[in-house]
Amino acid sequence: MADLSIKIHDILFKNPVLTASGTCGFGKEIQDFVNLESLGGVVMKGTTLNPREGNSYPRMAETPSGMLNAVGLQNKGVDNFVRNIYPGIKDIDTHFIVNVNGSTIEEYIAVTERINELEKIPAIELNISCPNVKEGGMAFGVSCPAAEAVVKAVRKVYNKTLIVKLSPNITSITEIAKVCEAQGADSVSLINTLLGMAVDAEKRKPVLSTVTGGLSGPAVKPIALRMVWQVHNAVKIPIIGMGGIMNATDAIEFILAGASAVQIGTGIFKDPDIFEKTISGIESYLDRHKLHSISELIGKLQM
Amino acid sequence: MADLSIKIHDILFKNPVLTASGTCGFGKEIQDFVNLESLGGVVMKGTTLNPREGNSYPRMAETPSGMLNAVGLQNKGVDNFVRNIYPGIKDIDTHFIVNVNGSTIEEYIAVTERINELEKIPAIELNISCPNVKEGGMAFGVSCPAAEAVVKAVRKVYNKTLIVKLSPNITSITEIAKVCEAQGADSVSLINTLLGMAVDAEKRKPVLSTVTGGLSGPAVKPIALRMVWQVHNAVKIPIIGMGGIMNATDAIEFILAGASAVQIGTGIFKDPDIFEKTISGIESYLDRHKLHSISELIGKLQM
Amino acid sequence: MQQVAAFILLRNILHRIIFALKSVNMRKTVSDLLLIDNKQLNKDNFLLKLQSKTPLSDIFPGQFVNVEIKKATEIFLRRPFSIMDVDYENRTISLLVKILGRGSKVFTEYIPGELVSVIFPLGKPFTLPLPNDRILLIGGGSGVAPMLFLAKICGLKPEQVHMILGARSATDHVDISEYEGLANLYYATEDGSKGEKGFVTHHPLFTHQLESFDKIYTCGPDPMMKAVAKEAYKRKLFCEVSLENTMACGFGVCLCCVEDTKHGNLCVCTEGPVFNINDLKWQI
Amino acid sequence: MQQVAAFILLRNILHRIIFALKSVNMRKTVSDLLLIDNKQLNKDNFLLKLQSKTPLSDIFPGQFVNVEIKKATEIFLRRPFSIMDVDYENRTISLLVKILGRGSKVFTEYIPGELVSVIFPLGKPFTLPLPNDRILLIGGGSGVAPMLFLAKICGLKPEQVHMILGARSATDHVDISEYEGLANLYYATEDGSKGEKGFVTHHPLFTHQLESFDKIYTCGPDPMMKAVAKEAYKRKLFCEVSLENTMACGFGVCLCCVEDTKHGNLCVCTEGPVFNINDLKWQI
Ligand SMILES: Cc1cc2nc3c(=O)[nH]c(=O)nc-3n(C[C@H](O)[C@H](O)[C@H](O)COP(=O)(O)OP(=O)(O)OC[C@H]3O[C@@H](n4cnc5c(N)ncnc54)[C@H](O)[C@@H]3O)c2cc1C
Ligand SMILES: Cc1cc2nc3c(=O)[nH]c(=O)nc-3n(C[C@H](O)[C@H](O)[C@H](O)COP(=O)(O)OP(=O)(O)OC[C@H]3O[C@@H](n4cnc5c(N)ncnc54)[C@H](O)[C@@H]3O)c2cc1C
Ligand SMILES: Cc1cc2nc3c(=O)[nH]c(=O)nc-3n(C[C@H](O)[C@H](O)[C@H](O)COP(=O)(O)O)c2cc1C
Ligand SMILES: Cc1cc2nc3c(=O)[nH]c(=O)nc-3n(C[C@H](O)[C@H](O)[C@H](O)COP(=O)(O)O)c2cc1C
Ligand code: FES
Ligand code: FES
Repeated sequence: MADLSIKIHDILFKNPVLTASGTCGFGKEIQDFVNLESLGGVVMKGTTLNPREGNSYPRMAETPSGMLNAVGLQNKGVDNFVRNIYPGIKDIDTHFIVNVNGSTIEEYIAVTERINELEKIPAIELNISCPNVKEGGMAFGVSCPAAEAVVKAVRKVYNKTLIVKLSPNITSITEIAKVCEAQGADSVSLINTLLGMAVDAEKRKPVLSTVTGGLSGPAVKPIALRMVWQVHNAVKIPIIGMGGIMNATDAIEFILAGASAVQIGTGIFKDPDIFEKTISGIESYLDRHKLHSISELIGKLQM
Repeated sequence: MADLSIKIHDILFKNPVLTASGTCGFGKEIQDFVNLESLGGVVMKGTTLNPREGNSYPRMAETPSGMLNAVGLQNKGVDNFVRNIYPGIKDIDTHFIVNVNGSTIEEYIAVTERINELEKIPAIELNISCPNVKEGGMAFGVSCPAAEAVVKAVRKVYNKTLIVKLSPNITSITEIAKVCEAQGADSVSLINTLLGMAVDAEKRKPVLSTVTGGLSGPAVKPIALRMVWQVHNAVKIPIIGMGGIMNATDAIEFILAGASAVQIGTGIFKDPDIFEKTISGIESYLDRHKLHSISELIGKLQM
Repeated sequence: MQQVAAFILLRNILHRIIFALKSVNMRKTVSDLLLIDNKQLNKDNFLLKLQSKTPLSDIFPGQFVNVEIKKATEIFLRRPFSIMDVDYENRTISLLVKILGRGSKVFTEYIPGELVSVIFPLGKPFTLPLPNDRILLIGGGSGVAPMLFLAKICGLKPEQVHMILGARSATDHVDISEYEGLANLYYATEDGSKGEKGFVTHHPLFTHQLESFDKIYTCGPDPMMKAVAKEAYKRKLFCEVSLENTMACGFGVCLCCVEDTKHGNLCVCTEGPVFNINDLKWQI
Repeated sequence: MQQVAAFILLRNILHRIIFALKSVNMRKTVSDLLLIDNKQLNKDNFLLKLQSKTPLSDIFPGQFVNVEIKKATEIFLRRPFSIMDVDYENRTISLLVKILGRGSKVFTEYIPGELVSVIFPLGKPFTLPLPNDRILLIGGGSGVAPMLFLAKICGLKPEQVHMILGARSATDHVDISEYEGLANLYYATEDGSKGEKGFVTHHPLFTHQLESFDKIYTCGPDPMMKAVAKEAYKRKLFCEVSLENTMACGFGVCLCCVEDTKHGNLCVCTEGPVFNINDLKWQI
C-alpha cells in the first residue's frame, strides 16, 4: 500500500488532503460526516483579533459549477478561539491550522502571537487574500510591497510553519509567491476565491448584499491549476493547492501540477463524504499506477 | 414592442446581441443556424497580418461549465480576409467587426490600415488580450504602458469605431479600461478568456499542447459580470460585455451591470439557436417589465 | 383511532425525552435514499417519498433535508426541503416540493426507483407543545409541510390543534384530507375561491381569537410570517417561525444562511430554521 | 433480396448525384430528436435510435451528429457520434455508443421517450466506391458504426465488400448478423476468442490480400488506423480514415478539432472526419 504522507516544512501530514478554511468550521462541525483523524489536516475558519459579525445576508449566490460567498470573516475572535475552541480540538490526532486575518499588520501580528502560544497548533495560514472585507484582506495579497510587509512582520513573531494564502485576483501570482518565499514563508497555499458578482435579473439587483463576493468551486479549477503550476515553476517552498477539488482525480491534477498537498472547500457542501472518498481515491490511484508515495507525483507532469 | 437598438459610438445596432470573436468564424459558417441579419453584429475570428497556423492539437479541454481553448489565432491573414471574405459579407445587413491582432504594434497598425480601407466594416475590436500566443496578445492587455502604446498607435491610423478588448487576467481591469478611454478608444469589450490549465491525471500530462489555454463559458460569468460592473463605474465609453452568456437572462445581467451590448461565444457550441433565443428573450423581458428600450436597463442595477 | 392517538402521544413524549437528552445533537448523515413515490398534487406541488435502507433516526417537525439534484447540468448546490412526514416502520420521509426554479423543477421530474443523495436530519425543530396547550398552526405555500408534520405528531387532541392554510387560489391548495382527524382545518385564499378571502392574517380565527392560543407556529412566505409575527409579538404570544434563507451547506459550516438576530448573525441551518420571534429583529 | 439490392444501388447512385450537386453543403440543423430505442449490445456498447419529427436530409457514411447530454451536472459540451444507420421512411438515425467517459455513460442511460438535442448532419463522408470496386472496410471499437453504414449503402454486391472487425475479445464484438448478407465479414480479437487472434492488421486478408482491394476504409482507435494507413500508403492504395479528434462545436467555428495535414491545420469536423491518408502527415 502506497505511502500517502507528505511534508510541508517540518510538519508530516498523514495524507495530502486538508479542509479549506471557512468551509469546515473548526473541524468539530463536520464530525458527523468526517473522522477528523483520517484527514491530513484541518484549516480552520478565518480568525481575527476581534469578533466580527461578517456581512449582511444574502451572502451566497449559486453560479454555474460554483458559488459566490460574501461571508466576510464572521468569527468570534482569537480570544474565543483560544479559550473555547482550542481545548476541544487539541487532543484530536490531526494537524489543526489557524487561518489568520487582519485589517492591519498590527492585527495580523496580534492574532499570530496568540496562536504562537498554543502548543498543538503547528502552523498558521496567513490569509492575505480574503476578497470579502473592506479593510485588509485581499489588499495585502495583490500588491508586492504590502505582501512583503505583512509576511515579514508575521515571520518575525512566528517560528512555527508559516503558510501564506495567495489571491488569484492578480496579474502575476508568481511575483507575490516569490515575495512570500523571500520573506521566509515556509509554504504558500492557493487559490483563495476569485472576485465575482451575481445579478438578479428579475429584481434588477445584485444578489449579494456586498455586490461582489468570492467565487469557488469547480468553475475555478482550471485557473487554480494554472496558478499552482506557475507558482511551482517559480518557487522552491511547498505549495498547497485548492480551488474546485471535488474528487481524487481533481486532487491528483493539483499534485501533478506541483502541489504537495491540497485543500477541499466548497466540495463538502455538495458531498460531506468527499474527504473519505478523495483520500481513498488517491490511494487507489497510486496503487493502480504502481507508485509508492505521493512524492513521486508532486509536480511530475510530463511536458 | 420595445426598442432593442443600442448605440456604440456612432454605430446603431439593431439589438445588443453580437457574436464573440473566434466562435462564429466570419459569420458565413453559422448561416445554417442563424440569420445573420437578425444579429446586432458579427465580431469575426481574430485576424493577423500574416497567415497563422495556430497551436498544435489538442487545443481544447472541457472544464466544469466551461472550456479551455488554445487555438492561437489560426487564420489566413488580413490579405485573405480583404480578398476572399470581405466580398462575401459586405452586402449582408448587419455590422461586421474585425478582431485585430498582432505580435507587435507595427502589426496591429498594418492590419488596422488594411481594414480601414473597407467601407462596410464600421469598427474594429482591438484584441490586446489573447492568452494563446507567444508574442503580443495578452502582453499588451495586462500592462498599462503597453496598452497605452498600442491603443494610441492604432487610434492614429483608424478613424472609425475603435473597440478595445480587455483581458481579465489582471489585478485591476479598471486601470486598463481608463487607459484605453484616455487614448481615444470608443468602447471597451470584456472579458476575453481567463488563463487556465487542464491536466489529464491518467496520462499525467497537460491536456493542451500549449499547457495553458483560455477559459470561457458559464464558469467565468461571475468574474465577467464583476469586471463589467467595475469598468462601468470607471469609464464613460460604452461597454460590450461577455463571458458565459447562455441565454437572455444572462445577457440582461450584463446589461444591468453596465454593458450596452453583449457578445455570445462559447454558448453557440452548445446551442446554435442561442442568438435567436437570446434576442427574443430580451424582447419579452422588456415587455414583461414594461420597459420601452434597452437603454432603460443599461447599468440600472439597484443598489 | 383512540389507540392511534394514544400511541402518538406516547411517541411524542418519548421523542421529547430523547430530544432533550441529545440536546438536538442527532447525528446528521448523507445517504442515498430511494425515491419510491412522486405524486403531483396540483400544478406546482409534488409529494415525494424517499426510503432509507437503514432505520431512520428521530426526526421532528421543522427539521429539513438537503438534497442533491444531480440530473441537471446547471445545478451546483443542494436544495433544502422541510420534512413533511416520517414513517419509521417503512423508513420513509415525505417532502412537499413546490416548483420555484430550476432545481425544484428537476427534482419533481425524478422517477420512482431513482436514488437521491440526501443529508438529514438538519436544523432545530419547533418546540413541541405542552399536553394542555391550544395551538395555532399557520402555513402558506410549501410552508404547510412542517405544519402538517407538527399537527400529526404533536400528540394533542384534535380540538386543541387549529390550522390555517393560505394560498393564492383554491387550485394552489394541496389535498390534506388525511389530516382532517388531527386538527381543525381552515383555509384562506387571496381570491376567495376556498375558505376566507384574503391572507391568512385576515382569517377571523387570526383576527379575533389569536389570544386564545398558547402557541403559534408558522411557516411560509416571508411577508406572511412577518405579518403573523407582528401580531403575536404585539400580544406577547409564544410564536415560532421557520425561515427559508438560501443555503450552501445546510449543516453549519459555510455561514451563508445567517439571519440577523438579537444575538447577532445566526445560521438558519443549525440555530434554526425555527426561531422564536423574540430572538428575531423583525418586530417593529 | 435482389430487389432490395437494386433499390439500394439506385438510392446510392441518386445520393452520389445529390451529393455532387450540393458539394457537401447539406444544411446542418439543431433539433430535438426523440429517443425511440436504446438497446444494450454488450458491456460497453449501446445502440440508440433517434427519430426526427421532420423528414431527414440525405446522410452519408462518415457523417456524424453532435449530441447535447443535458442530464448530467458535469457535462458542458456536446458529444459527437458517427451515424450508423438511417431509415428515411421512419425518419430515424441509429448511433452506436460506446461508454468511454462520463458523457457517453449518461447518454446510454437515456430512456426511450426522452428528447435529445442533436446537431446534424455534420462532416464530410467517405468517398463512395465505383460500381466495380472491391473494397475493404476495417472497423475497430465503435469505429464499426460508419463501416457498417458504408457497407449497407455502398450499393456493391456482397462479394465486392469485405469487412474486418476488430475488438479486444469476443464479448466486445457487437452482434451484426443483420449485415451478413451485405458483405463478407471477418473478425479479429486480441485474445483470439473470435476470428483471428491479434489486431485487424494481423488478419490474413490484410497481410496477404491487401493489394486486391481498390479502396480501403477504416475507422477505429488511432493506432489501428495508423497501422492500416501505413500499409496502404506503402502500397499506394486508396485509403480513407475517419478521425475522432475532440471537438467543441462540431460545425467548423471553434477551430479546436484540427488535424495537422499536408495542407495545414484542417478542421476534422468540416474538412473531415474522413481524410484520404495522402493528405495526412501520418505515414513515415
Ligand atoms: C429550511 C428550508 C426548508 C424549505 N422547505 C421547503 C419545502 O418543504 N418545500 C419547498 O418546496 N421548498 C422548501 N424550501 C425552499 C426550497 O429550498 C427552494 O424552493 C429551492 O431551493 C429553490 O430551488 P430552485 O433551484 O428551484 O430555485 P432557484 O432556481 O435556485 O431560484 C429561483 C428563484 O427563487 C429564489 N430562491 C431560491 N431559493 C430561495 C429560498 N430558499 N428563499 C428565497 N428565495 C429563494 C432565487 O433567488 C430565484 O430568484 C425550503 C428552504 C429552506 C431553507
Ligand atoms: C467524428 C466523431 C465520431 C465519433 N463516433 C463515435 C461513435 O460512433 N461511437 C462512439 O461511441 N464514439 C464515437 N466518437 C467518440 C465519442 O465522441 C467519445 O467517446 C465521447 O465524446 C466521449 O465522451 P465522454 O464524456 O464519454 O468521455 P470524457 O469523459 O469526455 O472522456 C473520457 C476520456 O476519453 C478521452 N476522450 C474523449 N473524447 C475523445 C475523443 N474524441 N478522442 C480521443 N479521446 C477522447 C478523454 O480525454 C478522457 O480521457 C466519435 C468522435 C468523433 C470526433
Ligand atoms: C463559504 C466560504 C468561506 C470561506 N472562508 C474563508 C476564510 O475564512 N479564510 C480563507 O482563507 N478562505 C476562505 N474561503 C476560501 C476557501 O478556503 C478556498 O480558498 C476557496 O473556496 C477555493 O477552494 P474550493 O473551490 O475548494 O472551495 C472560503 C470559501 C467559502 C466558499
Ligand atoms: C474557441 C475560441 C476562440 C476564440 N478566439 C478569439 C479570437 O480570435 N479573438 C478574441 O478576441 N477572442 C477570442 N475568443 C474569446 C471570445 O471571443 C470571448 O471573449 C470569450 O470566449 C468569453 O465569452 P464566452 O464565454 O461567451 O465564450 C475565443 C474564444 C473561444 C472559446
Ligand atoms: S447553509 Fe451553510 S451554515 Fe447554514
Ligand atoms: S469542433 Fe469546432 S471547428 Fe471542429
